[in-house]
Amino acid sequence: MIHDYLVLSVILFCLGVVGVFARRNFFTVFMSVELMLNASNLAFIAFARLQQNMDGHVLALLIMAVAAAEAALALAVVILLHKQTGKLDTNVFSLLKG
Amino acid sequence: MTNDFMLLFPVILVSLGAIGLMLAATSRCVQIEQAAWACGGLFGFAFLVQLAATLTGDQALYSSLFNDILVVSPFSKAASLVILGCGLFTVCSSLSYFKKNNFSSTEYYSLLLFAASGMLLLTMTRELISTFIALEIMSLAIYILVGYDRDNVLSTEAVMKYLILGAFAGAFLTMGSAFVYGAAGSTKFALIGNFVATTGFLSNPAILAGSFFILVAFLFKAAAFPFHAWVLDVYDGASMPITGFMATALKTAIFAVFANFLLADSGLQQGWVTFLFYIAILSMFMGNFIAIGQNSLKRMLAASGIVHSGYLLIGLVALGSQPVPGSVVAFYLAAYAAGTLGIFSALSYLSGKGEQWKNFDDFKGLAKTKPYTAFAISIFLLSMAGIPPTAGFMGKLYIILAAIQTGQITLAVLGIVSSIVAMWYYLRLIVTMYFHAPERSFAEECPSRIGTVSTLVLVLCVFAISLYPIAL
Amino acid sequence: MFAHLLSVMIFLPIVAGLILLFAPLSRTTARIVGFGVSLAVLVLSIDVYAGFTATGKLEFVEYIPWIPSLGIAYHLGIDGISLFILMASAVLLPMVYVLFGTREKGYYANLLLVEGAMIGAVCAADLVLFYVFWEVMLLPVFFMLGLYGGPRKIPATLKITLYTIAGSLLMLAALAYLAVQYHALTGEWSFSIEKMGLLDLSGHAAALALFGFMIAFAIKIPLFPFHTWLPDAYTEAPTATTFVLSAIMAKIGVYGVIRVVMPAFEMEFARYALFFAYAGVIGMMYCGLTAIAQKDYKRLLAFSSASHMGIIAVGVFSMNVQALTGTIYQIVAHATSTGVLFLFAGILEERTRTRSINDLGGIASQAPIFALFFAIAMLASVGLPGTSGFIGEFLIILGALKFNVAIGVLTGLSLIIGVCYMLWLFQRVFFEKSKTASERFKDLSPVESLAFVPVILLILVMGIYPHPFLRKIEPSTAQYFAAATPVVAQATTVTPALAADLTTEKN
Amino acid sequence: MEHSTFYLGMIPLYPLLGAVCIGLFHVLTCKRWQVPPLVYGLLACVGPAMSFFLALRVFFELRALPLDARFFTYKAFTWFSVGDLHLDMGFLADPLSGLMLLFVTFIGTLIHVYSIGYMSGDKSYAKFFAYMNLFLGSMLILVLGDSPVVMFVGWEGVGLCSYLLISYYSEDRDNVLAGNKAFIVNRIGDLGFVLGMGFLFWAIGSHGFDFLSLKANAHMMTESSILIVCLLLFVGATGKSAQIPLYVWLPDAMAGPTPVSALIHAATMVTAGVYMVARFSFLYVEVAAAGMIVAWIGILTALLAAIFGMFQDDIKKVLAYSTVSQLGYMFAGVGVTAYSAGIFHVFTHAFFKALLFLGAGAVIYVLHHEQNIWKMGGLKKKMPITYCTMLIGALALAGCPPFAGFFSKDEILYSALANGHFFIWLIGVLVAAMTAYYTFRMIFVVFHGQPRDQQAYDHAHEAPLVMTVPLIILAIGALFAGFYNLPAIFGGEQMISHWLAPSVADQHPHDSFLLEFFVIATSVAAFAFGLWVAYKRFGKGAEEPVFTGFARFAYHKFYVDELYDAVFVRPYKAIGAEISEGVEPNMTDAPVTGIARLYMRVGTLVKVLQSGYVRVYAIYMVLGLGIMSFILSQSLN
Repeated sequence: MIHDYLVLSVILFCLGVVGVFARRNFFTVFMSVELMLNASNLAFIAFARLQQNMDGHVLALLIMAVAAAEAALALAVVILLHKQTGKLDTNVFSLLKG
Repeated sequence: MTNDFMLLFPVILVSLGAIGLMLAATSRCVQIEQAAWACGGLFGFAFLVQLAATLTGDQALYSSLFNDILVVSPFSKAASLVILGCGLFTVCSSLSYFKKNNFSSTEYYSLLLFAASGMLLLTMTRELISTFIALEIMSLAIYILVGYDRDNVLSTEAVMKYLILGAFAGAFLTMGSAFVYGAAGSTKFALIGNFVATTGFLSNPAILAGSFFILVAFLFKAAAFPFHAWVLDVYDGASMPITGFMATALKTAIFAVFANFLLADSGLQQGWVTFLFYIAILSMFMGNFIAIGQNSLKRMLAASGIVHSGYLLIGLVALGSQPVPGSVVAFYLAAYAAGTLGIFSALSYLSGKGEQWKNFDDFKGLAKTKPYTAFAISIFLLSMAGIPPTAGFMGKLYIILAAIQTGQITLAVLGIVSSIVAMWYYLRLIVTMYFHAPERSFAEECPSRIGTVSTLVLVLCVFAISLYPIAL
Repeated sequence: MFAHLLSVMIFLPIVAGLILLFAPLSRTTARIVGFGVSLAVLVLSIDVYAGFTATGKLEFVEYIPWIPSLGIAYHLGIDGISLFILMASAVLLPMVYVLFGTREKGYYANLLLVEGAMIGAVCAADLVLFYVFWEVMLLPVFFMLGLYGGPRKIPATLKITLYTIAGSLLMLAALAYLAVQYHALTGEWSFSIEKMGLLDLSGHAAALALFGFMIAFAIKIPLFPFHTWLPDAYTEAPTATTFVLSAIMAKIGVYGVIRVVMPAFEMEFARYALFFAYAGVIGMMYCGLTAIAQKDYKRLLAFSSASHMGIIAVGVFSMNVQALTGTIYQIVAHATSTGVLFLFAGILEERTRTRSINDLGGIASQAPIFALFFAIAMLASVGLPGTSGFIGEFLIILGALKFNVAIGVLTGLSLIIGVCYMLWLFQRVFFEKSKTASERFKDLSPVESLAFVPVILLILVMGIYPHPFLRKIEPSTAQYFAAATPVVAQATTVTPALAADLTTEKN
Repeated sequence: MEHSTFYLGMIPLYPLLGAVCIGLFHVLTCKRWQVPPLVYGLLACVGPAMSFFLALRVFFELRALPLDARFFTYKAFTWFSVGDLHLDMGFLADPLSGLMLLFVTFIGTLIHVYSIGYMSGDKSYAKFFAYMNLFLGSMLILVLGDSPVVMFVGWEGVGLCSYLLISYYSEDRDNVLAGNKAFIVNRIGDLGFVLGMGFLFWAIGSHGFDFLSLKANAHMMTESSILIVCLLLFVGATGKSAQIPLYVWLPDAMAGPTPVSALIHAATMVTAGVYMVARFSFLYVEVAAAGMIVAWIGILTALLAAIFGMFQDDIKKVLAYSTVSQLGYMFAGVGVTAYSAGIFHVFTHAFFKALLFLGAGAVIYVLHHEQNIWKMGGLKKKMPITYCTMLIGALALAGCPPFAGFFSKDEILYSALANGHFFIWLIGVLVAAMTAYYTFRMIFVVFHGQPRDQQAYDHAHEAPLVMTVPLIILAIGALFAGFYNLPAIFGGEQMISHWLAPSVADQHPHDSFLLEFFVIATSVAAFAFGLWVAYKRFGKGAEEPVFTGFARFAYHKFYVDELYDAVFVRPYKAIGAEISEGVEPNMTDAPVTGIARLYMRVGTLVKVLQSGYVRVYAIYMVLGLGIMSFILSQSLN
């Protein structure tokens, strides 16, 4: 029972990971990161159930909050990027290298 | 409970200050300068308080507060001292930096304070939830600070990269802590430690994977080898003072929590020691090789930061042998912080408008026109290179001693070899500054008094730390 | 005589040097200050010399705990071995200020710094302190070489600096190893050089540590094949730097071997001694042969210096009291002969604006006094009896012969090799018809001559009446062979073999 | 001894002080005003004269001592003392050193006097006399030294002075090269000396390293070790005394001023080797083999040099080779353990060879530095005194009875034969004939016949008094020195042999009248034969011959110099050049530079990894993760 949740969360996590380096659009990349966070949320909840205590739930909530904050920041960055170059393709932003 | 607050006083001070400044920023009447001074003053005050606590405070090795969520240990005290000091000098260098670049505002300083409070928390956390929160408080503030120059494409790019990868790593942290929590049933390091001690480390895949993921997250923040790639670009994009702040305070905080995490139970530390071993070696050498090729000072320093993470990892590997756990790491962090901050505070007023001068060749013949600055920079470089009688040397000596004492002779020797390799790019700048004819008159920089003063103070620190090494 | 004499001798020049660096002063003032300070050091050193009673123990000891938790201390003291290097630096350095008057302020400041650092390295009785001074010693050289050096100075600077630091970092690892071993042995932390004598290390790790030390010292000495930084550095460096490097700094490498390596690694040292001795001999011949082919007299002298250092090294590794005493003596002799030759080379360069031997000639007739002094220093460096060079070289050959006949004979070859290139140099520069470059060569001014007279006298006195000097050295060196340490064991395993086939004495 | 021996130390000190005084005086005055040369000349003569008188005193004090304890020493101070090596700066006066002392100081003084005349008009006059005094001082240290090491001090000192004086006319490269050659070749010998001392010390030196205690402890040493030591020391001797294979420097050494050739390269320094062997006689008598080697090397050198001497056309070269040849005799003498005979020959040789050189010097002087005998001729009318004195010298050298050379040479030959070394004797006789031949070849060509260079002849005149007087005195010596050791057969009582007996370990053959008579007869015959041939060919003046075949080969000295040059000098230089051009940069230094270069290369390569694409960075992380977890899984099972 629990294991299915875990398997699911792991799958989600892996999807997120693949998304991060497979996709080039900033939005998509960031959504993949969010996906990973949610995967860990799922895991927390599942484990909380397993362990019969509330810490997991607490953490899940906190993670959501943090994710929201990060999202806000990310959007700000998106706006900046778009303002400056009009593009969101991460490959465009490789001025800093070498 | 009161005692707890007493011990937490610096953190509280800093975070309240942050909020206060943030509120103050809304009103027009507060000048940026005033904010800066306030911020600096706050850091200074907190520093003194912390110092007093360290010197006079109870010598109990661990005094845990909020039923074991946070712990104040000599190590954490030392680390927070370093962090507060970094904050102070960052403010100073920011002051001189913003004489040339005008994108500062009151929030800038409050964000500094936020980041600092996150770091301070991070040094004390003994529990996964609070670790995560502290980490994020710190990171979010830093993200913003990195991208603070909104009109600058580079800094935007930097923050973009940092944000993605940081969040990526953060996700690993959460996943890892999820697994660990799932296995051990608690998020407190101590209990996890007990669990590992009882059930064993390798037996439980959840613990294994979880601690593994957490490790990855830490290594990312510490910019250790396979997870180092972001550091050059981010440092390069961020503004000088922030780069300095990240290079020192952030690294301190991360290694503090890292050490706590590993200290909590020897089981984990033993389990990961082989990995840390290889990662340390790889970080040192890759860092060096990256640094050789760099022409930009900032990138060189970033790369050398990777190398120093390598050394600190040696310190973590040799954690067991230290009289006071983590003392070596803390000392090395202090030494490294002094040197790095010094260079960045010098660069803050040398790099000119929009950081137009940050390559090696831009500093040809600096010694002719600005002998004292050149001298100071040389001292900092020598400290980072670990030449006596600077602080860096003592740090290196301690690390080597600890490594050998734990029987990690290979590690010690490789560390030495890598520092030999590192000599070149530190000396390179000195050679450029002293032995080449000046190509431009460094007239346009007016070294703000505060900048020079802070640099000078840091020079003194470099020597003071080595000559009177606080017996941690 | 007052307390903390050594500390004063160390920090007076360093502080003065730093002040000079930062204070805006004219070069003449700097020169005068430098001269004054170095004279003061000289006076103090004479005080030390007078007060030194050769007991073989450390004297003038100062002990201030520095890092108690690790047993690191500010611990000074000198014995017969360090005394003479101390004296050499104290006596020789004042000359430089007299001879080279037209240099920058930083030049003199760095000279003061390096003097202090070298004295510190020699007086240090604590490994960490020794290391600190050892490294600090290099920095002024780095700056002098890079700032005031010849045309190809920067590559030379980087080479010597990186090379030397590489060595000393290895030493750092090695001394950390020593400390840890000591901690494991006694349970207390200490870096005191004396206490390291209690260790008798053996095994692979010890061998590694030994080589860590040896590489550091070999680079400094320099011992073949670690000498390749030397020709460039010596040639490009301003004269005073070359002088400091060859006359004193190289000796501190030897000193390190005697003081740190021999007592701590008795077993391993004895095992590898022969190997190192061969390195010394080969270096002696290699550099000696190379010298003959040089077109640049400074380069020639550089190689000759390296060649003589080879002999000194042999003396260290021959492991008997004659050789070791001879080594210390030769150290001073070499400082007063080869070092001084570098000063002459500097004068030559200043006045003829050339470093090529082929451009010179017939100086003997132009400048008799210069030629005379040069000749005396040269004869000392080829070890002619009646000069300081002979005593040391003779003792070393004697000792080497006892240690190993082959080594002894090869060491003896230095008698011939040295003479070949030196005479060649002397012929080309001082004899024959004078060339355009040397036609109007100005002889030493009275002041300059006066500056050289003490050294020249020292060369002769040390050659004719060495006993008082040796009497101060011998107790310290004899100590190494007093107890039945493996070194002695090793040494004595050789001796009977030799003695047996020499004498029919049955006892 | 109750009487003070302090003056023993003064003997070498006087000339040394003289040298220092002259040097300082010169250095201080040369800049300001011109000092008349005579001042230096006289100043220089003081030191040697004083030493000579002290030497006389030594001689008489020794005479006064009983035969068995006929020595006394003076220890100036402890020279150095390390471990069980203890050395005093001490001087030993015994019959051997006493005798050497006498004639070294005597001839030295004379030659100083002579030099006043010869060197007049030379620009760096003071330097010359300073060197001469320095030389004499070192020579006296050599003679008086009471331990091998002190002896070595003088040994090298005289080497140095010979170098300085050979390259005295330093404008000319050849002279300087000759000087270098002398110094380096001597150094090769000295290496032998030093190593010899080394072995000697480790054998018995710990019981005291002065000659007396060495002599006392010599019995402890094994045959083999004695042989080693003897041979090594003899290497030193061959260097100093120009024996095979190290004789090559002496002919070139004639580049120096003639008084130098007379004093250093004929009378005193070159005989130091013989003296040293005699000093160590207590070792050489222990092993016959050592003596044999010495003897054979000596006699062969004598032969070789005689052959060369027959074909030289430079008057000083003729004398130089005759010196080498005579030195060969001396070694033959000491080799066959007739030490007193050897020293006796040293003694007589000093007189007549100094005489010959000074005579030649006079000739050269009046002919304005013309040395080629084929440009001279018929000079006997012009300079009768020089002629007579040189004739005496020649007769002495050629071994014509009753001149000095005859007795000493005869003594050597006799003891060679008597000690059963037939072939050494035979070669000796042969060499005697050759000696007579080339000596008189020289005499005839230079003084008889018609002048070959008329114009030079016309300007020729008798040498000044200051030069001729020493000639005369020496001539007297050359005449009568031989009688000091008149063998029994002539009713003499071999004063010198008996005099030396306490300090050298002679092995006297039982005197047999018949044998001795035979030896004398043969050597006289040899002399007569050589003289006759020389007269036949050159007696009535002859033109410069053109050499062919063997003669040509000998004229070029068997091309030995060229051989050495090809075998030793050139390869040495070549190796040096090779190392500095090839090995140093390409092998020794290669690792260092190579590492540096590699390191830069890596630096540039690694830059590529920093591609700047954030995705790539993420991939690094994941890759690292993957690898680590792979390792982890490996470690798990």
